[in-house]
Amino acid sequence: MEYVANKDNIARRIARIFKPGNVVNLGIGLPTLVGNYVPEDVTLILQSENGMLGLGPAPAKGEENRDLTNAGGAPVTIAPGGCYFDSAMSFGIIRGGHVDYTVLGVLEVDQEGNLANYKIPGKMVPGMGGAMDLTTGSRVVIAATLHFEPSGASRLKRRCTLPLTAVREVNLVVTDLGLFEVMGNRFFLREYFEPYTPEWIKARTDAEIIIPNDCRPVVF
Amino acid sequence: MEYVANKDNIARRIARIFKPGNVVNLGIGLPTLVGNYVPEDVTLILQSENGMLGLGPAPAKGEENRDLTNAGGAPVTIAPGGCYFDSAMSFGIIRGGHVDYTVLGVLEVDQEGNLANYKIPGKMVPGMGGAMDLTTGSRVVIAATLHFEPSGASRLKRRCTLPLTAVREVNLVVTDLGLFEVMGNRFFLREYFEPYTPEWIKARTDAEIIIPNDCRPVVF
Amino acid sequence: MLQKPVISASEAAAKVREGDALMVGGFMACGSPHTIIQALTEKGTRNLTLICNDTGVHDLKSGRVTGVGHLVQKRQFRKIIASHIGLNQETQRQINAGETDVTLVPQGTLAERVRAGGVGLGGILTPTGLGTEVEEGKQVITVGDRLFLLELPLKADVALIKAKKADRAGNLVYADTARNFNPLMAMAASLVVAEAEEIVEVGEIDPNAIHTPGIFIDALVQAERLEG
Amino acid sequence: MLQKPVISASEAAAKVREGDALMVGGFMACGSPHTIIQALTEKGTRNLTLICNDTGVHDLKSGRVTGVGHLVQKRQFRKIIASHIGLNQETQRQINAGETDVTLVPQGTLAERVRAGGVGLGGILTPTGLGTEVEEGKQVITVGDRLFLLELPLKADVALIKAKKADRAGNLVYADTARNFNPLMAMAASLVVAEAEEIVEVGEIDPNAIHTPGIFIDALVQAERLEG
Repeated sequence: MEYVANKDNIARRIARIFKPGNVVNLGIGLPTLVGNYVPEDVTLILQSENGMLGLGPAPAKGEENRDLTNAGGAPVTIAPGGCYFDSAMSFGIIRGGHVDYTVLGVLEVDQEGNLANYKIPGKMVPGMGGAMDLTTGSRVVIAATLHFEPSGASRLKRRCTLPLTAVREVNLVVTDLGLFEVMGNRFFLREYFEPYTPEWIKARTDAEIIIPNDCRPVVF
Repeated sequence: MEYVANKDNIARRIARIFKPGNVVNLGIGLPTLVGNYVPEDVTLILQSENGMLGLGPAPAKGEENRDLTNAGGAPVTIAPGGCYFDSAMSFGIIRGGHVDYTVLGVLEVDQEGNLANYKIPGKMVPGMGGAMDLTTGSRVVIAATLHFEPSGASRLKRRCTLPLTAVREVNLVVTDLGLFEVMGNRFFLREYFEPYTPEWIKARTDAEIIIPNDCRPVVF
Repeated sequence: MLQKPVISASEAAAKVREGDALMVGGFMACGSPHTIIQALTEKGTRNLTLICNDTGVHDLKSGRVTGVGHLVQKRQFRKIIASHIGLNQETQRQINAGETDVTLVPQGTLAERVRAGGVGLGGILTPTGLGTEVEEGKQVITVGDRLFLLELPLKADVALIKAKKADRAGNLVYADTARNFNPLMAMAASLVVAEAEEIVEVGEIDPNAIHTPGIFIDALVQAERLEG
Repeated sequence: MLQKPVISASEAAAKVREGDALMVGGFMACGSPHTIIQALTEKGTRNLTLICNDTGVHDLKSGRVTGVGHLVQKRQFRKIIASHIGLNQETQRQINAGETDVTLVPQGTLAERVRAGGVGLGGILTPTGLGTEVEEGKQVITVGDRLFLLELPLKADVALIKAKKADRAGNLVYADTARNFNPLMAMAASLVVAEAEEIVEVGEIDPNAIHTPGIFIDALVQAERLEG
């Protein structure tokens, strides 16, 4: 069996976690893809930490509003019922527990629920932006990541080696191999993407993985 | 010489302290009178701690707006250029040092700059409302008070006996006898209302009073 | 955007349970949710803890009562956290009679404590109250050469607030000085019911003019009683 | 209500002095005062400390620079306090070369620290950053059974901010996500200059729609450069 990276599977699976009306923050990069797969009957309220609720899709070419961007600085639109606010309110919403889900990319995530995604010492120091507040404040934190680093090492670690973004805040990790829940300092493999098998995944993952009896394949 | 209480003299003298554009909070009661005596060429920005800048005069009978009151709950108006905000912003303005002057009534004020105005234990517990923040946060705190209690005791004390509203925050005390500056744990009598004399005032005041060489009568 | 239910004032009152911590917006009854207050007064739910700027007016001579003063009059509170009770003689009487436990909090500190509860801060440092009775029992924190009181967040089970206008998504706009504590309390309670004078369709309020985002609001009530 | 002076961008830039702590509004250059930034870049004032959400974009390959990135490029900062510098490769280069001292602050903490500076709090307690490098050198405060970091206020000598509309009294309205840090920085600096796309007479803005009260603003600049 050969591993083929598949970001879309990650986004598709995460997109089915939400319920109508959930307030969700999708990080820049892979997490942004999630928006493409949310079922039509599930209306989410997307929060953008630069100061809005009701983040809408990108505008048509020529329709860009220079005052309306997402947290990456790219032009977006506002959905009906959305609103704008300042950065203190934005992070009040986040830190105050008013965001149901945050989905963000990681460099590493470990079985204690720690994650690292803002710094590779001596190499890359982009800064944490809103990631520390989002992981600390959101009710459910979902790490979205390809299962393997380019080197082939798994991003699911026993212990993160990079500087941490947050301690014990990750609830779910969705990779292109499966959906993992963090519980009691272990990863529980709840669902796996076929053709991979739980045993195959476990054998290639650095962290401790529990395979519960009801572990099942992802069905879209 | 007989003492005759005179609230208007207090208000008139305080009204001449301000410069155009000063942000001023006038407490309920005696301090509200100050507004009546501000010279026409001095436009103040009055802050009301229930959530506005640009507090205007009371509306004409029948023109009251139930959504627009001062901190005492009485109908008021808004001056051109004024605006509304919530209580966190209102006290952010106050605590953050953005109010130039606060004028408030006192039960007692002492030569260390302490004041008491919110509680008589066992008798009256109205609560401090915004007074503690106003005295702590405003750049200049002016205590406006009749010089004597109904009993005849002076309200200017060596040490307050009632529970304090704030510690060492009073800068000026204006009574119907004179204008006192608090400096170095003493009251400096800067101006006095004729026909009273500095010596007469000093003799009848509980606190230590310094009479500087340039002490002069109030001239309107 | 999901629409928020529009419920009756008595349905709103029924959401407040015995023993709840209850935030009520308004400043001397300006900007208080009078329609829901009336329903809650009629329902008579007891043992509540009130968090409110003040307890309105209650003049024992004239019998005039305003705002949450109606709930005080029916002795629905066992505890009151407020900045000012000076115009409510009944609250004063209940304190003196030992019937109700009243904690007085400086107004700016009350605002920041409610905000802190809403925005997930563990507390805030303020110079207000240093050296006064307000300091009692609190941590004093030194920063550089200055001292501050550590004031802790306030949260509630239910907040009852009042807006001028709401859209069906729960976005709120307040009017004039009727704003006061309402937007802060909207963030700080598990369940938030907003009474609004006007309830409009989603999209009818300029997103730049919204004072409180709809995500904080659980239900709306059409205001019927605008004073009292 | 006194009117605030309307000054030129170069007059605004001249108010920033060597060594000043400078707050600049904007988020990835959205909502930044581009007209004043250009003037300050031309003036070249150095040894500044920047407090800003980020340092905009600087792509060393394409040469594309946005927002305060222009000031970074001219090495006008000796210190930068920001939450994110990931899209400014020149900032990254200056860090690696030891040319500029960069302190990274979580974005929500940065917002609260600027707010605390403006509203006179001695600090705030946040759970954000606990157990991470952000904790280093900070007081950890225990409240009940929870730990929090004590984060201290930030103030500046000058804040340069950007509004959609201003009235002559300095009252400001922001547009959309261009609001971000602007209203917070308006409160936290000794001198505040607001660049506005439109400057109208006093009374032309609804007092309920004003985002920043005019008392915080010392001078206005007519915006001429809306991007960059």
